[in-house]
Amino acid sequence: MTYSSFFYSEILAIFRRKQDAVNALVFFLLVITLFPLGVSPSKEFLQPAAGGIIWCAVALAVLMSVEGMFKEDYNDGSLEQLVVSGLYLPVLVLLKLAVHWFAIMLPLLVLTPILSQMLFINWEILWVLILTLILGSPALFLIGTIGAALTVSLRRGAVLMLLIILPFYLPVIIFSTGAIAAAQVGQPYNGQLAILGAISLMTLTLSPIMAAVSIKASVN
Amino acid sequence: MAFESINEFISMGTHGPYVWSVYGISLILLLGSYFASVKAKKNQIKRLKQRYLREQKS
Amino acid sequence: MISADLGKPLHSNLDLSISGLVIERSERILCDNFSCVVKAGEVARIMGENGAGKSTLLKVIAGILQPLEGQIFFSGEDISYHRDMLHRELLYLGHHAGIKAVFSVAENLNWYCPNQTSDAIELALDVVGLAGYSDTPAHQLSAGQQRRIALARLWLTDKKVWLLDEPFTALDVKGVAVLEAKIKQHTDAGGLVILTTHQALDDSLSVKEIKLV
Amino acid sequence: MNWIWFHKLGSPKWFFQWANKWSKFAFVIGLVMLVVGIAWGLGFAPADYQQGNSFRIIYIHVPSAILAQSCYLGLGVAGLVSLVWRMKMAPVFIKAVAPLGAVMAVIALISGAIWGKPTWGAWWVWDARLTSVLILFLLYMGVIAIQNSLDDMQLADKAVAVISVVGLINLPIIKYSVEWWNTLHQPATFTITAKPAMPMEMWLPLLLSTLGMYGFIAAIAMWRMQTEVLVREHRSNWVKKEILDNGI
Repeated sequence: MTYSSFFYSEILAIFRRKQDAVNALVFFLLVITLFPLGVSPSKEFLQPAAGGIIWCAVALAVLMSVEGMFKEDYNDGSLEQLVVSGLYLPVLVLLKLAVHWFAIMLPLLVLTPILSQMLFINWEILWVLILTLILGSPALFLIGTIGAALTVSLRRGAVLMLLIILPFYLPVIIFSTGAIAAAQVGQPYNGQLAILGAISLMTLTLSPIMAAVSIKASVN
Repeated sequence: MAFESINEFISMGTHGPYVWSVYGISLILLLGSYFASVKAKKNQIKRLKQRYLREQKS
Repeated sequence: MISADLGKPLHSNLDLSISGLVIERSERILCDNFSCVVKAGEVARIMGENGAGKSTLLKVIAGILQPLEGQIFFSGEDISYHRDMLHRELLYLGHHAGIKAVFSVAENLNWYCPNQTSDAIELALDVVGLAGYSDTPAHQLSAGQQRRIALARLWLTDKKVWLLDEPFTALDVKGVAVLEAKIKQHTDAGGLVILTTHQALDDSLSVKEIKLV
Repeated sequence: MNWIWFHKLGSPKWFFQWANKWSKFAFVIGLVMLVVGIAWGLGFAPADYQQGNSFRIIYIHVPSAILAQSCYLGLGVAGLVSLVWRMKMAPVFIKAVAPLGAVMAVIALISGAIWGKPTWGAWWVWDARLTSVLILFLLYMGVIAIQNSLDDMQLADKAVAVISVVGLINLPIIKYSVEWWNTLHQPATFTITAKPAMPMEMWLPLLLSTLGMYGFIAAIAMWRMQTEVLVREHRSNWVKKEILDNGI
């Protein structure tokens, strides 16, 4: 096994399991639909709330899709094979995450312009929304991986994973929606974007290692 | 003493119910933690003692 | 990689020694103060009752499980905490052999052995009795056939240390003979094999029995 | 610097005997300070000129809030020690302290909410301090949940260590983000505890009750850790000897 053969096989696996990515997207759409139906379809509610609605939906959709990231590998024994492969496990985790990020986030980013019209987001604000998604979503994936790796040996780990990981998503959600809210009232939002980038970078250094520790503890 | 009388101390101006309910709930929670922890330790010691004595006999 | 220039296999000095290993699994001591040495050219067979911890011992050697106490040395180096050195030379096949259901047979082998040509892969599949299956998705195969995909890796690898958990279960009489021949070839070339099996092994192999009680 | 104490702390036997000696001491001192501090605060400290007597809730609210944070800090450090040095006592510490931290967070939340009623006129206000204690409580529940869900002890120990370390690094970010969020949504709110220059008669009992709470929780934590040591080391000879000979 080499890094490139692993990377290629991950792309292939994602491609073969397209339905998983589609499920995440549909889930994302469903969560967003809940708000106009559950609270109010009026522009007065949706326009200021749009950033928060989209970000909550993204956080949940990412959690749902990351949760199953190691499940199949765990069940068929390939996770063990990764541990004994002699390759550096954090790098493998990172490669896997990169593939997942592209598979989930690219379609989601394509979808946002359409959604932003449904939630009455102006075109100028849309740009900020997309920037927060690009800068903040890596942190969601990276933190989520730790939870996925910890709960992979559990038959019903999804709720547990939600419980332990969601609190760590709060800063990302706060600063993303903060940037969007600031843009909506015409204030500068560079600071929030910078913090989002910083959080993503910080988790980039920490969480592959933590996920690797968790994977090693989980395979037995 | 910041209060003139016992009644005043208990009523705390108009804030008595708030103050005393906070301290009451806290007392229950703290005592609960204390007794639960002490009892858990006692039970574990008892369990181990029985087990060791049983092992010694056999 | 066998170096022809030197006239002898590389790593012929390689050995794996275990000293004072204590393994605990769910509140039960499986291995108490267990020691053994396996040298290059040897086949070590771990013996023991069902549930004695044969697979667990293999996993501990592979570094998948942590022992409670004890050291493992690989060619003299202490690898108790960091198995990287061993992993570079290790091929481990466990109960679940890491075959991905969504991949075809050839894709599964390509992933593990990326440097092999498709001819080599076809040949290996032929040996384990999966000729003509290379494009079949693995989930369409039986559990036994899936195990044989994993076994095909033995013909495609240059790793020196093999840890095999029940490698013979999915094979028929002919397959067993072929695999035994492969193991012999591997040990003759200076390789090292540790395996668990219920089956009696062929006499031509120099088998060292390791008893777990 | 002498590191022997550090290595000794890693030994369950040494810890058990050390805790036998010191836990009662910590408990008595802590309890006395806690009772004196709270009695002083309730009966003798002056009432707040703005909030009146509801201010006296501070003598339980602040100690428990501080303890909730300190326990989480301890969890994070223990998680780090557990991952890096594989010290046996670190997971024991996490397992024993996490529920105590959760109780402290609950006390801080309840007292904050009840204090909020006379101060803000509402049981709950999304104030930065209350919100971050709420999140802290959720973090504790996460640690406890994963501890209880994983049957394999080695995995559970690793898992709580990982989550504690991640939490330790994230806690400042969470706190900062919540404060920033709070100023964004509620400019210049009247926060209940952030007061400029508290007079000595108010501050001293607060210090006493906080220190007392530390002692009280430390003693309970030691007992819980001892229990956990007994569970984990029940096969070792020293536990057997300790229990049969000393009849502890």
